[in-house]
Amino acid sequence: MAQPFTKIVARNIFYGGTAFFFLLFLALTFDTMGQLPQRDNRAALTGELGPAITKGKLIWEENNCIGCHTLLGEGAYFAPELGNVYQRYGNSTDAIKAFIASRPAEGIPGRRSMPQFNFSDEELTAIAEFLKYVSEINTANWPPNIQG
Amino acid sequence: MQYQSQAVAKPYFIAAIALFVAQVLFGLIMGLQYVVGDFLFPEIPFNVARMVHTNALIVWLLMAFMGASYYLVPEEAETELYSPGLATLMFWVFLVAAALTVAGYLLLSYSTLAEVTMNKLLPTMGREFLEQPTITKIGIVIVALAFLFNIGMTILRGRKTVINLVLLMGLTGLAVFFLFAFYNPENLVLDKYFWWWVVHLWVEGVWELILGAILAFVLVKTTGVDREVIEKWLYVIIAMTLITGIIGTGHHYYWIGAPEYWQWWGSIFSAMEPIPFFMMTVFAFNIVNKRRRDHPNKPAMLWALGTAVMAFLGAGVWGFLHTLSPVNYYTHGSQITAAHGHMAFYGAYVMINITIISYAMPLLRGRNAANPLKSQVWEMWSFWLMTIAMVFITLFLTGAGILQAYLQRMGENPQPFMVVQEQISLFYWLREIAGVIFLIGLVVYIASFFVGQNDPEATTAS
Amino acid sequence: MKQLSETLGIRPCTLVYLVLIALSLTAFLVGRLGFSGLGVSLLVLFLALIKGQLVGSYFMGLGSVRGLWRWLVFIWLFIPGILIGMAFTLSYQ
Amino acid sequence: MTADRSVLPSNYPPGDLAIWIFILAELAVFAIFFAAYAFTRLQHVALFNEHQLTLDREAALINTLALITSSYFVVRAVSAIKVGDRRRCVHWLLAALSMGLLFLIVKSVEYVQHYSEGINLSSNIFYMFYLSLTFFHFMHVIMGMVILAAIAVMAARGRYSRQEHTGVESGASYWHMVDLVWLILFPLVYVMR
Repeated sequence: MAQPFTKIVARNIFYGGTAFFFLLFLALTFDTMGQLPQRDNRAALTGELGPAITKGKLIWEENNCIGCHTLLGEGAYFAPELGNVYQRYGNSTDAIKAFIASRPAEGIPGRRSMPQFNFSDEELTAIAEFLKYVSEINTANWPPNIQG
Repeated sequence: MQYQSQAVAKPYFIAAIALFVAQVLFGLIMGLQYVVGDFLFPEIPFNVARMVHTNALIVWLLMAFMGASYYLVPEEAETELYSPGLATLMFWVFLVAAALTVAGYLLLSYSTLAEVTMNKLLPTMGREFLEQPTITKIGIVIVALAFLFNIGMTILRGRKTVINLVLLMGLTGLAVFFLFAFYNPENLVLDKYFWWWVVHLWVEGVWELILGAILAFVLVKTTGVDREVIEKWLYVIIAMTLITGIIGTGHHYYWIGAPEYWQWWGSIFSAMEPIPFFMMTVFAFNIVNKRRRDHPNKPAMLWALGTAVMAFLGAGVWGFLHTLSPVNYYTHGSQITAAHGHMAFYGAYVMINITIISYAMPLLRGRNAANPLKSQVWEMWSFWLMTIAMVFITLFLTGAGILQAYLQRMGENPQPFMVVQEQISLFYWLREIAGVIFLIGLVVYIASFFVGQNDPEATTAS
Repeated sequence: MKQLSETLGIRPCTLVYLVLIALSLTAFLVGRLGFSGLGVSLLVLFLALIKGQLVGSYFMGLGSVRGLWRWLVFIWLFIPGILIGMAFTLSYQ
Repeated sequence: MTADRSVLPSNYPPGDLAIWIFILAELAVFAIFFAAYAFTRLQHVALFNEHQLTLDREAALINTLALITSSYFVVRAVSAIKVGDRRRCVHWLLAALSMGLLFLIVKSVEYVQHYSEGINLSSNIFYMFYLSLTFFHFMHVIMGMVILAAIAVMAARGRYSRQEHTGVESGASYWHMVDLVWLILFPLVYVMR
């Protein structure tokens, strides 16, 4: 006698399994949302520098920084990780600002170079504060070392 | 071609291939910029080339999915398309929107593009793969809704096969999860958490339903195996895909600020993600072995089997390589990720789209079943050129990634990013050479549409 | 006649049910009375594997199946069982 | 014909192949989870031993007995439909469902207790495993009950007979799997130390 194997059962397992695991995913997401306040450094967003950080994120997005860099490991792999750049630059927002401001407009012959974005000082501060905020997110000790 | 309205698929397929060419060309530019840092700087900076590369990929895959749907849904439903006019109109809307967006990327600076398109009203730009201006995103939603309406109405009034239903579920999921592209909170962790609901739940979720449906359709048509058998295995495979893939999203939540239990949930479930791909490979080969006839369109069969194998290798094996959290700790955001991305996208989604194009195009061009022999030979050459080139691209990037992880993250003296990049440049050169071969394969593929067109159509001996 | 064979068919399962209850109570008492130590842990694990095998063979009906399916539950119990046993043994080193 | 099958060894397990593929996948996940628990415990023996004592073993025992009993009831339901006794099949399935419900209630009480103590997935690695494993299993009990309920309804509507009862066997196999997993989970998480 052959093993019974019907389309109806296969279909029900597809629907049932999908619903089951999606609900489980929603349950875990619900728990995650409850835990994030302890991890995601959201206090910084409501603090004194909150508006600067928000503006920094917008500048980060509107200049497509993710098109070359990674941030917490996500993005392009052409330029260094920036999730911990604040620590790499000696816990200094000024060092970050100085680096961005000093990029040569015509690039560096033969080498990868960051474009010159001609940011104002206020914009530079916003980006640096955004990167500082990111560096204080609890990322389970990633990256493994300061080099990112 | 059994229904007149299936013809609307043709422009979609042609535009998809054109965008595929653009994608590969910009890929080569990026590949060269990896080793010749100032190439085309500052005219086309790396980030712009990358945007064109990835966005062209996404748009052409979507175009081809739509073309595939317009082709196979009427045939499955055994009725004409609900509105061929709407389908053609949406084609032009989509194409113009895509062209304008790419022109915007290339001609304007990204910040100017953001300003012109009023990103500040609803900031959604500047996130990986979702770089499109908000207005383009809204356009995509409109096109997707019109498309779903058209397809849905066709299915509603026709025969409701499993292939059509699974395809419709996949396409609906695609549209629904894209809505998370409009959610961009200032809190970076939340931003990233739900960004993956678009990206992961697309490529490791609903897109696989589309893939499964298209593959099943081509197998039903080319092998003559009983539809009942193919459909029940389709259900089992997509069930396994979603069972492992939904919680598998957790493998993106290890290091972005989410709670640490995701390291366990993500590792365990994504370790099982190769299973559905393996099942798909076994399934495809079994069905082809059980074939009741020899279809004269050999390349379509080759692409179908190629999809099953390469999706397993790229998405399954290369995904598993770095999905366990202790491994991912060192490989996250390295060239390993790029290696996996390349082979998975090529193996799963590029190849399935070429499969349906390969099957449908001869029919759309008025042939009985297949292209002339010479054209088929060229197409099969292109298959091997592109596939082998992609295998080597993946291998070289994997080599680069292993070295990168070791030198930058594991060794005694971790070295800075740029220093490491210099040391692994040999791999990037090799990758670029493989990329050129890929381009040659693509040229051969396009040539296969033109060679031997006046020869008689290929037939099988049987 | 058929009726009889079916009635007989349930009797081993009833017996298995009683054994499962007894083994569960044993495992519970071991925990309750505060027994601990490697030997006790491994005994509890062993009893659990026996219970699993009984469920597989009699309740799931794999005991009367030929081929690889017959061993499904056994293999499923065996591999984690060995790993768990190993990990607990190591934890006493 | 039916009698032959119960005497002669068969080549296939009872129920639909699709449900067995599903069962295999589920068992694989649990097996990995169990091994992960055991080896993670190895690095945190004191922590695991300490917090294991906060679990309610009486509740777990009640749940073990509930699941074994319900599994046995399902065996009776299958055996009833095999002789074509639909009414008794439905009754046994309802009895099994009530045992499942008992499990859900007891486990929920435990969860409420943990919740009021502020224990969650992020409290520590032991509770992470304890809650993950038991909650994942908890959801399987719900899933199994949905399947059993659907089968009970269809049995009541006369969908199954002495000749054709694959659906009952499929559901029964899934439910036994849920029971089987708990039989390992219970000693591993609650008792072994």
